[in-house]
Amino acid sequence: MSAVDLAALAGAVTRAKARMATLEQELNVADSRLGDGDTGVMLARVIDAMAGIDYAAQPDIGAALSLMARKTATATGSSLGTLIATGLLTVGKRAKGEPSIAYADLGAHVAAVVEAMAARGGATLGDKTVLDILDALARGIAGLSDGKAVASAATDACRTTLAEFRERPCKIGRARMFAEKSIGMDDPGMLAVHELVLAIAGPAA
Amino acid sequence: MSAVDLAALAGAVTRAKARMATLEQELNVADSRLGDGDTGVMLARVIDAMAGIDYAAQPDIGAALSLMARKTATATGSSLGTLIATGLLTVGKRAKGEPSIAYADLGAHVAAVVEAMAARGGATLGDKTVLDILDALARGIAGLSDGKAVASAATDACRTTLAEFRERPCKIGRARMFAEKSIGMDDPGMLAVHELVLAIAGPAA
Amino acid sequence: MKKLMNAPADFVDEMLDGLTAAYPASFVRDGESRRVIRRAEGARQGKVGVVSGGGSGHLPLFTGYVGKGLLDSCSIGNVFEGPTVDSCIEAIKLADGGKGVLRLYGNYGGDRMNFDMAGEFLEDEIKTTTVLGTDDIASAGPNEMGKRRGVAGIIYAYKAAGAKAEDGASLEAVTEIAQRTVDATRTIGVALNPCLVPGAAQPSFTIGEDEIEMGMGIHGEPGIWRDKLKPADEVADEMVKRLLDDAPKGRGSRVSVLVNSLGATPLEELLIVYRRVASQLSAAGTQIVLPLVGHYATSMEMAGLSISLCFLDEEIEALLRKPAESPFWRVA
Amino acid sequence: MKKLMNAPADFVDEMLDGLTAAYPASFVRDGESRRVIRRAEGARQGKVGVVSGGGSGHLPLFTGYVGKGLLDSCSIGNVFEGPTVDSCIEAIKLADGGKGVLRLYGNYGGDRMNFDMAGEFLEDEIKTTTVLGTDDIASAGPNEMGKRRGVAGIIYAYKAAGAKAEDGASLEAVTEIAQRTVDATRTIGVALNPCLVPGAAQPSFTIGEDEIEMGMGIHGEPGIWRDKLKPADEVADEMVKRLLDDAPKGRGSRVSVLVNSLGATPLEELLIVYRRVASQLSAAGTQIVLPLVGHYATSMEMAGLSISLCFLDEEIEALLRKPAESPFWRVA
Ligand SMILES: Nc1ncnc2c1ncn2[C@@H]1O[C@H](COP(=O)(O)OP(=O)(O)O)[C@@H](O)[C@H]1O
Ligand SMILES: Nc1ncnc2c1ncn2[C@@H]1O[C@H](COP(=O)(O)OP(=O)(O)O)[C@@H](O)[C@H]1O
Ligand SMILES: [Mg+2]
Ligand SMILES: [Mg+2]
Ligand SMILES: [Mg+2]
Ligand SMILES: [Mg+2]
Repeated sequence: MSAVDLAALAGAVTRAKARMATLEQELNVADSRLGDGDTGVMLARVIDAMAGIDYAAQPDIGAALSLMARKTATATGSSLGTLIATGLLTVGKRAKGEPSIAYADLGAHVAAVVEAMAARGGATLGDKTVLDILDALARGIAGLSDGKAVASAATDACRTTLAEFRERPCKIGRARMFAEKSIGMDDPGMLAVHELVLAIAGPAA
Repeated sequence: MSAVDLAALAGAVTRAKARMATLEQELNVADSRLGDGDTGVMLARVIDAMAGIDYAAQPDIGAALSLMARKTATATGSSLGTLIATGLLTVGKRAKGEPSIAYADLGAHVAAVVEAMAARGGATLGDKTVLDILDALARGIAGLSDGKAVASAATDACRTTLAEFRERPCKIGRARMFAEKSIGMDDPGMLAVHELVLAIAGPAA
Repeated sequence: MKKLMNAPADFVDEMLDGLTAAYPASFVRDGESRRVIRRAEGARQGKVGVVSGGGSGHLPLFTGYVGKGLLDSCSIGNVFEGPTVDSCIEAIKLADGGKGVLRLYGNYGGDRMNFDMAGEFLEDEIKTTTVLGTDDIASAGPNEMGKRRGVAGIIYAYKAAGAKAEDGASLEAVTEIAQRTVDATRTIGVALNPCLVPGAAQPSFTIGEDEIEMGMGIHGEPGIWRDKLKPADEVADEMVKRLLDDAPKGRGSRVSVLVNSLGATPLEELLIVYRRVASQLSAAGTQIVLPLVGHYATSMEMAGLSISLCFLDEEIEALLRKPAESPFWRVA
Repeated sequence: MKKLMNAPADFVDEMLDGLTAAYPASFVRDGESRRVIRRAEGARQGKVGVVSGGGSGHLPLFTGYVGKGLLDSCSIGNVFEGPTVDSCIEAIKLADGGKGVLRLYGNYGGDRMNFDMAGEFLEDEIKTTTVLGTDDIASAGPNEMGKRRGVAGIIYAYKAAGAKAEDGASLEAVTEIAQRTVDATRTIGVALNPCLVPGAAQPSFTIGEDEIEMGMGIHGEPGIWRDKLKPADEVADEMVKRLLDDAPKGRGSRVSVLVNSLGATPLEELLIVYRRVASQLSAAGTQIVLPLVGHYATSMEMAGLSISLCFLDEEIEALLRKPAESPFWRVA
């Protein structure tokens, strides 16, 4: 397999949903240290909504991603949820009409997601948000076309970035006043990406 | 000593106040089972106010008792507090101008208190209230003129009455709906009289 | 249980200072006891006075309903204790406009004894009558209505009697409408968590982390049953059923509803319950007019709510619609 | 932490059903999303629209301030989540009277993104401007004012902008006064106990039985310090000092004060604190006008309170005094 098709997308959502069973609480705890403690509740609801989609019935991968964006936007107006919707819509538009997304193109799509999220949310790289981990992910998998290589590069990039940023202060959002206190803590959005990438790519890696 | 004079009254208040250190909480607990849980807080405040009186400076025992009534009425508007004020005022008027109250007359005074309290509060004997224990007390000490005899008759009457009424249902006030549930529980007002009589008469008995 | 307060003994006096500082145009603290709140403009000559009183810890009850079309004055006791006789005497005097004064307060022993004594002291000076709030259906059976405690529903009697007095009615007429409104009002409460009397070592009752108590009184007096927390609709249904089963004979089909927070229960939950109460009442062929949802009679930080129904006749409804003006209840 | 609710997923929708059932003359639930509350009478042609929105769990904020002289409509998110883009689009459309719409809401990431997107979707149809509530002085330093979170003090901007719009002012003028009012408003909160998001396994934070946290956000965002419970006067003094130290340059001597319960904290405690705030402000040569004490912006059953100061200029004061009409804030 050298591309993400509708079946692969459906599989990824299924694995993400399974991971949420325990990840929900872990994310809430991470967010309650720095923010308002709801990242997990929100994300579980969003992924539930995604899991309700009949992927096989979608005309193409772009349409499926746009529908995921729509479901997300209907399910929540939280920061992370809105950014996820923005990201999904971005790739959905880029892959409109395509049956699948080649692994080799994945990096560029994720880079476009980072750009769209930055434009929407106003954060910049280095602020310790989802942007940083997605940016590292995009760069890590750029050009790789082998499934296993993509999976292991993705998990490596996430692992390294989460660990690296853990020691840095948060610069945006609700933890701003406590920049120093946030040192040593994982940003809940980054943690979510890390855990979900591991859950999705793990079996493949 | 065959009478209650100002010094004896002061001593009784001192002993009552000392007893409140632990009795306050016991009465709150008893009242929270049947009522609103505040008998102890209220009574501690009332006895504190009584302890603030300079008894030696009072012209006579009647005046002292009337002043105690006044202090009580200023400190609280609770049921038991108001009944205590009523009772004190009753004896204060009866003993107006007297230097002391003879032990032999004590029973009649307490009987008058019961009558005044019943008129004010609308309860009747048998309802399981302070009235019942005071009534037993009045009858128990009626006519006795020896200090030791009064003390031991008083404590006996209180002990017997508290135990007897424990097995009966409350008929007035906040526990009315739960008449059966109140069986086996002490009425907080009766318990207060019992404990204070023991504390005051104990040393004499 | 934490409280933002200073010395517990100063709780009531500092609260009253705050009340008059925040609403100087509405409330004046008066009397030698300093435990009376009266209307800023004073008693109106030629109007029947309406006085209430009770223990502190129930704001906006009782004090907060002093105002045009409502109460003239209010005596204030310590937290959960009746008002002292002195404060009752002063409240009655301050409400007197020469046409007599109605004493309208909740049916509790201490309150009753002190208002009674106050009336006796003043009997040569001021003509007084008494109506007791007895709306709590959980506190005594229908065969002992007169022994029921007064809770949130008393505000309907304040409103009706206050409006009638404002209209220039006689003491007899004001008393009659107050009694009629009490007779037409039913309340039941449900408690989720207790409150703490300032200075007390413990809350007045304890309740399990997953339990509720139906019928509990506003001072934590024992209720009808204690059980696991249930869905709001189930709780609301039981409360409505109990209220309707207890409805006055020959009642009409129009009611006012009060869904009242006991303190900590937020507006979101009140509205969820109100929604269900409204649909149950409408299913029972009852029409709601003038609903009230919010903090009307609390027990400090107690969690839970009460539901009151005031079964309306034409006159009561008309009086409830008349203007009233207090910071906590305004009808334009 | 117990709640009278049904399925957690139905919490917001059932709350909104209750809101419209209780106040049908004030609020209509509208939009395909069913997550918009608008004035019952609809948008007025020729008037600038004022729209707000935000997560649920803060009643009466935000929805409760829809009404004459205040907001035209409001989009409503899930508990403590921003409103969805669809609900923001619908709220803006329903507020549009042909003269443009001000988006006036608290500075939170999700709210901002969704209101921004909504504005972009509608840019060919409706002219919109944005003012963000940024009154929480504990959420960012004075050098980063624009990054502060919006909390209870936003209601002053609702009032000023709402009154200005009612007067027929242009979108620019309404926007300007809203921004000016935000710039003139400072809030700080103190939390005693947490609240629970419906369905969540645990409260969003934990706090010791004898602790308070100064500066905590309305969703439980970390504050400035956590320490033992202190006397109310000491807490009030620190809050007032922090607010005055942060006051806008060149402020006048007149302020409005809002002492707001975060939910479970009862009116008695608010008044005790208000009393001290008033005396401290007066000692600082500041005159209080139009004080507000009560439940204005809550976090469900969270215990604690916030103090807001709105430093008045002539126009803001005049606008605060103009009529406003919602079930939760009425100025006659
Ligand atoms: N403006 C932003 N830009 C990029 N990422 C953001 C932004 N705001 C929030 N995030 C991400 O979202 C996470 C918080 O998500 P969530 O808890 O759902 O949002 P909320 O703050 O609305 O409660 C943060 O950990 C961060 O990674
Ligand atoms: N009407 C009454 N007649 C006689 N005793 C009464 C009456 N009401 C209350 N009491 C006594 O007072 C006690 C309760 O006192 P307290 O807790 O101070 O009153 P409250 O009911 O005002 O909280 C009861 O245990 C009972 O003995
Ligand atoms: Mg969050
Ligand atoms: Mg009691
Ligand atoms: Mg009591
Ligand atoms: Mg959130």
